[in-house]
Amino acid sequence: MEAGDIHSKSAAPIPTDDAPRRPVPPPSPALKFGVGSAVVLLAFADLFIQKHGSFAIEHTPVFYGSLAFLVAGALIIVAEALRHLLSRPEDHYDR
Amino acid sequence: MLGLSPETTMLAAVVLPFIGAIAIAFLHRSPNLREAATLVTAVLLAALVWSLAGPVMAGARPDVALIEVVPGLPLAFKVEPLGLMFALVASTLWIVNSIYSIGYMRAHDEPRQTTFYVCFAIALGSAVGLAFSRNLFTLFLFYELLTLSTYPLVTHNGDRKALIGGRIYLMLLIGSSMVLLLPAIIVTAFLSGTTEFTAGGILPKGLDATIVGLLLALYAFGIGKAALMPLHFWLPSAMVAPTPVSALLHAVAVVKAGVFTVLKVVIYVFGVETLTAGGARDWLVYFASATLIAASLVALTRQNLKARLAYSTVSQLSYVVLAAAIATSSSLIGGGMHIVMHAAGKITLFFCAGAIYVAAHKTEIGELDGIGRRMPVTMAAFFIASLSIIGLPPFGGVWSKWLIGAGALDAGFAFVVGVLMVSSLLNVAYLLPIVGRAFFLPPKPDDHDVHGEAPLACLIPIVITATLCLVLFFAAGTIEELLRPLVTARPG
Amino acid sequence: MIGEMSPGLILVLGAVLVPFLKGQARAAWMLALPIIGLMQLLSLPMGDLGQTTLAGVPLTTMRVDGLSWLFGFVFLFAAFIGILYNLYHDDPLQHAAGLVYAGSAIGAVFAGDLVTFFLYWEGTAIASVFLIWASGTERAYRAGMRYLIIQIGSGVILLAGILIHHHATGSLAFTKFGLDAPGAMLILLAIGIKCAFPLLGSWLPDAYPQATPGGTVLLSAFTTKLAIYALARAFPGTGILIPIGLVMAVVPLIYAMMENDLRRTLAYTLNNQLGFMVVAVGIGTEMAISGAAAQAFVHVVYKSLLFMAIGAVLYRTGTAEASALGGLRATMPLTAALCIIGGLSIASPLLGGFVAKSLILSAAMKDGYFWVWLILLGASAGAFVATAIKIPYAAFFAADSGKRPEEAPKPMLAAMSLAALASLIVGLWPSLLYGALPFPMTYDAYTLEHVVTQLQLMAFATLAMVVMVALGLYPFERPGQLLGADWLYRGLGYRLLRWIEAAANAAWTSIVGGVTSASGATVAWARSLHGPDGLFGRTWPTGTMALWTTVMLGAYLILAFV
Amino acid sequence: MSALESQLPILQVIVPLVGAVLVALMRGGRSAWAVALVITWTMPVISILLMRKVLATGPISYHLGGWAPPIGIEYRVDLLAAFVLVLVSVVGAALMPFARRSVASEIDGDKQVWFYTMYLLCLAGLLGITITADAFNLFVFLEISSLATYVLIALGRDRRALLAAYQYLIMGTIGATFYVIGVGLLYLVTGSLNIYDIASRLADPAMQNPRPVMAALAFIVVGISLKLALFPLHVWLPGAYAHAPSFASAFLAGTATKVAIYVLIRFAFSVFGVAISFETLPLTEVLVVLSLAAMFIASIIAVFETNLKRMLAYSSLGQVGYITLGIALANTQGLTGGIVHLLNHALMKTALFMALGAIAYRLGSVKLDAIAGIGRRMPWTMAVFVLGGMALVGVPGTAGFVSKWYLAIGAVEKGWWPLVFAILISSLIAVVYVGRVVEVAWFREPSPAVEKCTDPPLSMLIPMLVLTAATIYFGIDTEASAGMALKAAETLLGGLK
Repeated sequence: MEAGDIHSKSAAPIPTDDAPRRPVPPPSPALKFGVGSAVVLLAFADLFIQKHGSFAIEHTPVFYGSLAFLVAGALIIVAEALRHLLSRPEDHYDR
Repeated sequence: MLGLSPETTMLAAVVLPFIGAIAIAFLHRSPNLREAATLVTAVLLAALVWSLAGPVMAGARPDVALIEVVPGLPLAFKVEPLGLMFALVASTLWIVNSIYSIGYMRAHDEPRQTTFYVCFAIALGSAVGLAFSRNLFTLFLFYELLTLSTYPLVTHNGDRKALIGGRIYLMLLIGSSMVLLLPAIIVTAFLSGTTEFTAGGILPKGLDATIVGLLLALYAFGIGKAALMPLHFWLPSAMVAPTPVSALLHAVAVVKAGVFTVLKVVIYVFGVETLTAGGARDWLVYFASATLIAASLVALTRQNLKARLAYSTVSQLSYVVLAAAIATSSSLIGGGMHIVMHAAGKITLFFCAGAIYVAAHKTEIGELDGIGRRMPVTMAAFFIASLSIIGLPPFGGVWSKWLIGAGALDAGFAFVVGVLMVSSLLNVAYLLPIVGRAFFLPPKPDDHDVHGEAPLACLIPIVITATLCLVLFFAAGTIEELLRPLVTARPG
Repeated sequence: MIGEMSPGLILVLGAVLVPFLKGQARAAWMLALPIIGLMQLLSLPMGDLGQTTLAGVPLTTMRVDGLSWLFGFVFLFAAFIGILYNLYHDDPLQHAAGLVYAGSAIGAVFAGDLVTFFLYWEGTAIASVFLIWASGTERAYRAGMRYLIIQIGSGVILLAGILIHHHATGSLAFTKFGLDAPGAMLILLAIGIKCAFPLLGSWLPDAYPQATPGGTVLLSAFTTKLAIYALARAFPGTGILIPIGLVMAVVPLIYAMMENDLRRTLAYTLNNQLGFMVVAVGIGTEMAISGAAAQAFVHVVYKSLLFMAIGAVLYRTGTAEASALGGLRATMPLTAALCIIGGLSIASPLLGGFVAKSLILSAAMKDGYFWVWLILLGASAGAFVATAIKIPYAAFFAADSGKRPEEAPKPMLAAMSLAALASLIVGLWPSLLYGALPFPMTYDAYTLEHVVTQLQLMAFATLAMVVMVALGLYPFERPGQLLGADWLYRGLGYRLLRWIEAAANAAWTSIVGGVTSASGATVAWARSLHGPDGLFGRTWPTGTMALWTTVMLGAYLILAFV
Repeated sequence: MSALESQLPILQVIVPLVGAVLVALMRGGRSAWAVALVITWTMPVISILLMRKVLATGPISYHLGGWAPPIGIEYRVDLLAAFVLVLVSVVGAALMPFARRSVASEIDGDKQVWFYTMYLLCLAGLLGITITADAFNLFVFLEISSLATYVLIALGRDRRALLAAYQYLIMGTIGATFYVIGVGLLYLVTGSLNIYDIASRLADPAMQNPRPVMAALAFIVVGISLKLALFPLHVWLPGAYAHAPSFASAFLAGTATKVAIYVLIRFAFSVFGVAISFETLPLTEVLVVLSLAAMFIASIIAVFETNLKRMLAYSSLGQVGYITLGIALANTQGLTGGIVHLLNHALMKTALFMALGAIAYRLGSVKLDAIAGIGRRMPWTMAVFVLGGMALVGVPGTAGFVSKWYLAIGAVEKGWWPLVFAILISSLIAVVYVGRVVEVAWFREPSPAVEKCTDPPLSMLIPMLVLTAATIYFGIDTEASAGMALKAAETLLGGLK
């Protein structure tokens, strides 16, 4: 393939927010189970390990896990919200 | 060389091109012999000038007065480092340019080639004479001769556009030199009783700063060849000339004669102390900076390749004027060095423009998409020269900018550093798109030209001068060493 | 071996031969260059080497110490895998540019003085733009131009800073500056541009996605890490860097999540990871600096790996947009696996990121930067989502795009495998890395506490993703251009420029018109007076002349007698 | 030899007078030309010998018929006079080779003898004006040269030549009359006609400001101003030069006005002295204004002129402005500039008119439109034109530059800075009118008539080239031109103050 072809866009119109999305498969049961058990296991393990950190908050049970869950969730929600605000058509600056 | 004394060598170097011009004129029936005469003259001239390099670097200052035209105004020659450097640049590049001219003129089957080569030789002789002038009068003589001898070259094409370009060229250059430069020289002669270039300057000490400033203005604008705005018009107008003319004369000999004169006047007529006392030159620092930026901005808007290069030249010339105005050790050396660095870079760019014209008959930047695939060597050279002009490593231009910037700080003009920065960016913005588009974008859909590189006689000079840009990066130390006496020699 | 020449110069000079070689010979030559460079590096003693003078400026072209050695080493490694990866194409220009680019970055790392550093710094700017332009599209050309201006802008600002520094101190040594050192602000600004500081880093997501697939791999490895090196060299312990780094660690993450183009997503997460390093430099303790270096080292490896994987996808499918990809694991399993390794490398035990990032967190904790620590911790969870999960998920899983491309070409696979291997080696034997740090240390990454908490972080972040997917809140990407700081120049600035241009043009036209009409009028006036029919030009009747003679006589007499 | 040497002053005048008679006896144009050639070529010999003698021993005083002044007529050759004598005789001689073909082509055979006769008479008159120290004798020579000039002009092919000659006749007569009135007044006051005698009598403090002296000065200055075509008394000149035969134009342009200027200098400095001329009568101010007017107005007219001879004529008026400006400055440098420009302008303008003569010889026209493309057909001729043009502009390396340098320095010494710019800006106008010709001659396509042209025969070409070479030479080695002028100026200002 020529390097020049890489960016050539198909003639199809650029999808917009209203265009139908391709169906996203739901998380597979195996994945759900795997993640679920890992979470439970690690939360449980958290209770038994000794923390050496100097910040008190670190000693809160399942601190790392909850922080990660909150951050990840918030990130996705904030991003989705902001995207509506900040997204412009791809040729925005070329017009 | 040939066991000649430096004095004889110097005079021979001044006279040789004129003899060459006569020889060329007489050989007009045989193009081969005529071109051979050009080349031989060029090579001999360069050999003569180069043979002066050793003695001058060792401290010799060959000095000959021929005849006293008016009491106190002798026709006299003297080689000092700055002049030697300018002569070296002009004479060396003339060899390369001659090869290129032969390729270009033949490929184009241009008319009036004899006139072309004759005028070229005279112009070079004038440049060398100017470089070796011992006083303002001699310099002025060759300055005017340079204008007059290049006029037929500008109007070479003979069409209406060439005529108008020629008119502007002549009126602006002769006009500025007659109405401003000559009075400046007269005033100088009147005030100091001499026009001899002397280390430390000849103007009487303790002159009022306003008068010094005004006199500087007469010089700065009177030396129209330095293309300080608003007297820069002639340069873009002169681009109607065939490309070899634009390359050597309007990128090297003529314009460099201008800025060389500015440097020379600053160093040897005003003297750094007189010039800087009371801020007499401050206005020129601002003015040159403004020209520098403005010309770059105009260059951005020019879609004709040679026009863009012309405005780029205007801008680059202001570097030297700026350096002269700043007038510190570093900046003066940097300004002198910039003459060399820009010469190598800009002549390459013009060579490339000419090669493109010869091979593809294209003059507009918009037509150059994809041309790098057909003319890789030419465009690679264009790229290298662009980098040198911008002031990027590993090419010569970086050092002169460094020195000018350092000098500006020494003189307390910190803003000049900002000007240099902005200018570099503007250079990038107007030069590198050409390279980027040439190499990486597909040709325009309506472009079905099939062509390769320009003839070898055009290509070889391009490669040589592009290589020179690289060599100069490493040779900057030698140039610095050559120019060092300009700022260390104190009036004895 | 080859005197005291910088390994970077070996690559730069070697690039000159590239256009003249073909096929296997070229491949061999190019691959040999970083190896020769590495041998050169290994053969050199520590200290200031390669001293010379150019244009009257004394230069130290080669300084080997802990910091430069580590960066030089990883750059050589990145150059090697980058070259290997790039063997999929046959464009000598791109190859040469890549070598010059990598070589310049390496040269800059070993620069012992500011001028040498500047020279190489500009070299990286110039060479790298070719990797963008090589895509050969109008968009890539424009992005490249913007990139170039900004990069060279950084260079000239650096130069200005150096000039001022030199003017004030007379020194050109490239060592630690305080912020109050003359010119230091400018130097910091220059580095900040290349380091993609907030508001200064728009070039990164703007340009990287426009480069060729292989070009981005090289781009991602050098420029920003060189900037981190420079920061670590010149501004360790500069407090202002901490907030700057924190913003970098957080804000780009949100953009990464929003972004549809996976290479751009990677560019944003790259920016986020740079934030960690900037914070570390800002903290400035031995441990923090070591952490920054270690993080840079590991980051070069795994970010290259990710860019390589997405590059392979782009190469095979022609797109890197999340909305157009998905389900590629079916036919590109190796790429998918390597991509996942790359993603996991950011945090997972056994892989590089695990052993490096914890140094920074520990350093923050050790000095009591609570909020810094907390934010970085959160940011690393976010980075895990945006990098380790989003990238592989969007490309290889998610909604099936129906695309069934071939597996990546062999050189790509080989390069990716090498990177993965490197990550694994560092992960397995962290002491190798720790021993090579600027302040060598023994640090035990594999405590139970660390492993568990880190795994917790990963697992809970994954859980959040799974929940979101299940709820249908993710993925949500759509093609589009996200407004960022580049709006300032691409939008506002551009319009301003157009307006100024129009105004200048109008002014110019009126000036030219005015001058033209004025001079026309002057000539007409002169002609009316002096032309053949004008007052002065026509032949006066004899009587008029006689009259004038009388007038003159009268005038003289009056003057004489009055 | 020494007997002959002591008679040189009279020979300078007598030889052309006798020559005129000899020529009149000739039958054909060719033999007339040959005799005239011999006569004119002896002129420079005499004048140069005189010059050498002046340089060696100081001013020569020659008493006509042995009668001592103030009763007898004195011929007196000082440096300035010698300078002008050389100028006139050299130009007159240099032109002669050019004359044969040019005159033959423009003047009918039987009138050629007449033409050469008049030419020699005119030459004799001009030399006589220069050499005589007797104010009335000067008037006689003035009339001789003027009358001869009217005829020379009237012999032009063009019918308008007659009209021009007639106009010149009237104006010239007015001028001569004014002059003679002035001399009469002087005689009444001083009782002498010998100008040096008059000068010494006027130097008496009692004589400083009597009204008749002032009136005499006014009459003489106006009369001479007419002869030298000072603005606004110049209008007779363009027509006269334009319609005269080419040879006559070249000769008159080079010499006639120069001699008139010489007379002005002589009276202003030697007779009345600086005190009367420039202090009692504000000659400086008047002359500066008129000179500037000439420099600009006449030069601009030249820009719009399409007949090249007229163009050069107007250019001459402008150049006369420079010379009178030098006189007006009345300081050493300025006066030197004026005097040296007498020579320099004579050389360049004669060469230029000869170039036009050559074009007229080949093409039959000197209209701007007609010469389109001629540069490639008559390269040498146009080269002469271009170099002459450059000298008019004052390009360094040409004689024109030297004159302007002195003038400018003179202006600076007087503290009149703006004048420097005026001098140089007016030179730029010359760039325009010369450049216009160059453009047409080189860049237009030649017409069929022009296609057939070639450079003129060597007999015409060589004189032009010689004068052009002299123009260049005196731009570089100025010992013989500006050096002399400087000494003359010093004498004029210092000797008789």
